[in-house]
Amino acid sequence: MNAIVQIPSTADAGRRAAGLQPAISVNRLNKFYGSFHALRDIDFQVAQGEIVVLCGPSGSGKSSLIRCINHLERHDSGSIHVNGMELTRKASDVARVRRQLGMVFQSFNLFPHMTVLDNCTFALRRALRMPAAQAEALAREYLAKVNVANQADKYPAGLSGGQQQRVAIARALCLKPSIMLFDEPTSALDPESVGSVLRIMEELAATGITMVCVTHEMGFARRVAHRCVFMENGAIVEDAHSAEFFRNPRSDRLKGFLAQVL
Amino acid sequence: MNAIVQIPSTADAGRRAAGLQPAISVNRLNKFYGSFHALRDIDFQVAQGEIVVLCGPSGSGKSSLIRCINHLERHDSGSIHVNGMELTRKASDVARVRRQLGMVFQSFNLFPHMTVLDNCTFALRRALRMPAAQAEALAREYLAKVNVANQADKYPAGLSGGQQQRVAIARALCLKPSIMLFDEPTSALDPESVGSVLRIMEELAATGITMVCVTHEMGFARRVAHRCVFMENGAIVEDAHSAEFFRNPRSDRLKGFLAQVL
Amino acid sequence: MHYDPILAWQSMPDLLAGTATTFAVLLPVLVLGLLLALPIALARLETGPKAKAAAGYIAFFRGVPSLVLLYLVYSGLPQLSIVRDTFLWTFFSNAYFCAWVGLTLTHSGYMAEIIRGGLAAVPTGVIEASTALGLTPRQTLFRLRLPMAARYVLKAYQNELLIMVKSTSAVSAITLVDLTAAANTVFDYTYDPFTPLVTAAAIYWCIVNLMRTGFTLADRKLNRHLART
Amino acid sequence: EKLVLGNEGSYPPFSMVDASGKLTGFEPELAREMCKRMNVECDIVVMDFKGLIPALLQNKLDAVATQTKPLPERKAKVLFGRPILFNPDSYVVKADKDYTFTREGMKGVRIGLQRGSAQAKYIDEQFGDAVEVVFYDNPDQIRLDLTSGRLDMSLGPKISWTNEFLTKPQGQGWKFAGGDLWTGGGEQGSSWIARKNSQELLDRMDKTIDTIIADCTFTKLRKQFMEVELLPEEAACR
Amino acid sequence: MPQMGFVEQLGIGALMTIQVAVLSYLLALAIGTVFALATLKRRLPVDVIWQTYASIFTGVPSLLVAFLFYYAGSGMIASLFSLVGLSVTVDVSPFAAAVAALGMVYGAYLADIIRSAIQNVPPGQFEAARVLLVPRPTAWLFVILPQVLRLALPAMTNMWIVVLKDTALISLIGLKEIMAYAKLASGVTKEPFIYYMLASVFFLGMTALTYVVSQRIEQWTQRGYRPVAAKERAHAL
Ligand SMILES: Nc1ncnc2c1ncn2[C@@H]1O[C@H](COP(=O)(O)OP(=O)(O)OP(=O)(O)O)[C@@H](O)[C@H]1O
Ligand SMILES: Nc1ncnc2c1ncn2[C@@H]1O[C@H](COP(=O)(O)OP(=O)(O)OP(=O)(O)O)[C@@H](O)[C@H]1O
Ligand SMILES: [Mg+2]
Ligand SMILES: [Mg+2]
Repeated sequence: MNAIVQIPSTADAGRRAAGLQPAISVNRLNKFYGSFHALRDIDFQVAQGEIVVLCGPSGSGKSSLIRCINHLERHDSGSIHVNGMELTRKASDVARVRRQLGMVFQSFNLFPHMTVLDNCTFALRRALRMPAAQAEALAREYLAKVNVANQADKYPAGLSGGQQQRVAIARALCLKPSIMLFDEPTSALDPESVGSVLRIMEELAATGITMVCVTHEMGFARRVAHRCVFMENGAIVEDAHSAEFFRNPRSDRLKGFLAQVL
Repeated sequence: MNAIVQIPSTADAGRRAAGLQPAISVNRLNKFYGSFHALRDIDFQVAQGEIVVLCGPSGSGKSSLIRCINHLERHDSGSIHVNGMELTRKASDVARVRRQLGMVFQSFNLFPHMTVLDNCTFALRRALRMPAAQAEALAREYLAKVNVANQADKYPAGLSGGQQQRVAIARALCLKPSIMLFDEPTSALDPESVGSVLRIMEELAATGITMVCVTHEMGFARRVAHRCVFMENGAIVEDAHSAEFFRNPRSDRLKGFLAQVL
Repeated sequence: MHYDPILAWQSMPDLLAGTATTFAVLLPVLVLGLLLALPIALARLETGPKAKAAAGYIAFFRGVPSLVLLYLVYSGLPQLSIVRDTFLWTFFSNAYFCAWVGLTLTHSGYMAEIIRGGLAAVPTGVIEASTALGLTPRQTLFRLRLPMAARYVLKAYQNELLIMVKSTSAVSAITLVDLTAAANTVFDYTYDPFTPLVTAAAIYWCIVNLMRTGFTLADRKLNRHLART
Repeated sequence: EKLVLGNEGSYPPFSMVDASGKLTGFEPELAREMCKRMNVECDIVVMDFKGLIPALLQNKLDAVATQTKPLPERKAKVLFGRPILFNPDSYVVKADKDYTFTREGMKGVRIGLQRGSAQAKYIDEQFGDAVEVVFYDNPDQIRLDLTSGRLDMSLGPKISWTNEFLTKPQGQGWKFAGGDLWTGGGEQGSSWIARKNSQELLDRMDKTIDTIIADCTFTKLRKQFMEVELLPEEAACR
Repeated sequence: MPQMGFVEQLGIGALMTIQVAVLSYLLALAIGTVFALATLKRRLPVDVIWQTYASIFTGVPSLLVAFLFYYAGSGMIASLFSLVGLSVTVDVSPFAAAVAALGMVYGAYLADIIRSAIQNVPPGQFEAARVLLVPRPTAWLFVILPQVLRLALPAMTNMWIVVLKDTALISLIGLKEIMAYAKLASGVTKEPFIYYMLASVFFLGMTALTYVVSQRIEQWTQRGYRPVAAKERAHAL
């Protein structure tokens, strides 16, 4: 089921081989919350089609990084490029970059007052101004892909957590992003639902889409990710091929962390 | 760290060796929510000092069973005995049985408007009418046991999830119950906090207290539990020594379940 | 003291005319108040001078009795020559117009606070999801935040509306004969306080309970997603 | 013996509350004099005019010491004592306007009246819907609206309109018109009132007031508050 | 210029307004709490009583309720007592009628507010108190009430301001509150605006005071709740 990836990534994320444009390129990124320094000089590249897992202790800045990339938080210095386009504060730039990105949140964040189908067609119709019928067809297609086609007319509250998260994934996929960002997509789920969401993510990975995923599911990281990145205190501490990452953790902190979560 | 247990349990929970009174004895218990049959003819015994882990898919009735035992839900037929006392609907019986039981919830349920110390002394002072100074000393002792002594004057919202759950455990222990019930105590926690709570539970197990614990932490079950019980659709499907439970799952459903969560 | 059905029947045309006046005052006020409240609520959610100004507006118009506000608009403003001697007078000479202005100000003060509460209750995560899906802030506001806020504040809005229906009777102070005033007129002529007031109370009761039913239906429709299965 | 009397409290100079909070004006003073002579303890309760008769009927008051016109529907409910004053009504119109007070002449005129008053009833009977009537809770508002231009005219008691409007700066340019009118069934005097079952009390009050008028105390009291004579009997005290 | 004498009277009226408002509000709180607790679980007889009560008292203007109590109250009380065979004559004072009317009307509104606040206290809080053997009254008082207060306070504060302002409507039953004095003073002095403005200043002052006090109470009820981090206003218009 695992995809054959086109571009093998190099562990040395700073300088990537030329030729193909990186999907995401973050350079010397800094982010402050008030006076709190949440991201420190982050350099982070993701190649086209690459699957990257971000991990690290709570409060290390994983969410902040993901959220900066699609401008849910503003960064204070450094630059972010997505598919070659720079992310500035200009509304038009933000919109252009966001068109490339799909985002899945830990707490699903489905719109509670809309049916599953409306959740999916909402952005298609409002942001892309797609005709209702076409939007619906597209939404149903993606709902079927994540195995919740039969729930299309229910409200989110009527679904299990795993089903809700799969709807959230379908909702993001409808917009055909070239890159998907996941922020702990399974950590609000019960143990059995986790499996169903991870399976969908694996299938998705196999389609060659670019993925950045914050998760503590180390099994998933091992099986699916090309690269794993370990963050602590707002900085990237290790960035390695996933096999290498688990086999040979260099820093003591990562060793300790892996001991805890494995 | 693991305790030497006085009474080895037998896998055949229905007929326990005579002599010592069982801590919990549930017989032919049935529970309905409206017309929904949530617990079906449950027979379930826990010996004094025994550590039992309850597991099973979501909705299988694990919480319902735990909640019937301390009368947070009324059972519809069958009987429940705790340390030999029958649990009826009489308020005095309910109170007597609850005196034996400590309960720890998935979502901690700390009182948000009281400090950690007040959370622990509240029941001592209001329910047991213990003098303030004595209650405080006792509370501090138990807070120290769960390694949160230095947080005593903070409010729950200022603590991490793991710390909150340990406070909840201390709060329950203050009342010196002879049996502790845990309902998924770690599933609302981040991966690193899980460790700290499981460690406290292991230490607690080593003191010889009786424990019934709903959890999907199979590592914990393997290391600490004497017996594991698997429920599905409101019925107990397997009930075995924990070594046996993991090595030789008899039913297909348990095999499938273990494959998912391990 | 007893209820006089004949008097009640005879005074019915007057009371119904009063009811019509009540609605003629009320309906524009509800619409205008809502429209005015929205930008104030949004300003209140920001920080800085705009929020302060909005807070001041809300505090002032919620605090001043609407009776005083009506007097001020109806009898106070004509003392100013820019009102008295310009085209404005064509509006302010009309008691209905004054009633609309006065009550709209009061109503918008309350509504701004209600709307603010509703908007603040929309989970940030949902707003972020909409943002991440590429909706503009304006689309997010009108398509998502307001519809969700409306669901949260339905009960508060119902209360405000019911209180508003009844406090419309303050307009009798500026010569409009609303339902309460009509009942009072009958009372003035007959010295029977009981019959006309109970009849008026019955009409109010019908109006209010129609509204309550309407709200129950709206609640059922809007909050379908909360229905337990 | 104790009597509870009702009084309007906001109809200067007949009845008002002064800056020290004391109820004063011609009627309260007259009532106090009456009580003194009747040798009873009196409690004068201030209440909205339209609350007075209902309160009287509900036994909350023993009598009402506020001038009340003997309209037929009032006479059906309460007893009227001897007249306290004769206060004809008259139209108040712009000084430069002349109206003929017929249905045709009054067509489209905006007239301000007190809600529930005898004048309101009179206008309704005389002109029906030919005129546009605007109702007010108190006469001060009518005066404000006359000057602001919302109204063409009003109809009201001459004494108070003279005192409160025509002799004041804002009343410049306004005049009485249409002569003296006795609205409210044509009866001329306004009286104090009591419940139907209090004939005996009312008789005692009337007798006492007769003595007050006879020894000119009435006129003395009246002069503290206004110039115009209220009763023909006052001629004897000039 | 306002005359000091009339200003003093306004002050007396203001005191009356505050008395009526405070007593009415306390009565409304009591009624609201009783109904909120009684209707927490849906039970048919209680539900019927509550629905009838709510529909009447939210359906009829408080002024009319006050009127009815004032004029027909004695009769109603007498007939209530005659049911149990007692003959009682009670004279309903304007004050009692006003307090009863406002209390019963706003009790209906407060019941809704309080009930939904109780329902929004996480059920786990009740359960935690139960398993800790805390007696029910103690749990309500020390665990639930502070949390209910936190949730209901804004709406309760609103209702207080509404009650305060509604006292002005009942001068018609002879209750001399501040607006009645403003009316009297402007009737005598022919300077309406000054006294109505003063009355408004009183109401604005009370609203401001309410704000300050409610902020205090809010701080108290918010203890332990982390201040919500002021997120970037990316979503505002
Ligand atoms: N809006 C905010 N205002 C202030 N501080 C914030 C804000 N959001 C996050 N932080 C702080 O920034 C740090 C990094 O937070 P972030 O959410 O990125 O961590 P994380 O790695 O995603 O942690 P977790 O695993 O708990 O989600 C934390 O210390 C957090 O307290
Ligand atoms: N109060 C209730 N009313 C109606 N149905 C209920 C109620 N509580 C639980 N149920 C139903 O009873 C069944 C058993 O629920 P229970 O909470 O005991 O399951 P569980 O094994 O604890 O599941 P989980 O792992 O999700 O906590 C579920 O189908 C649930 O929907
Ligand atoms: Mg995070
Ligand atoms: Mg459960």
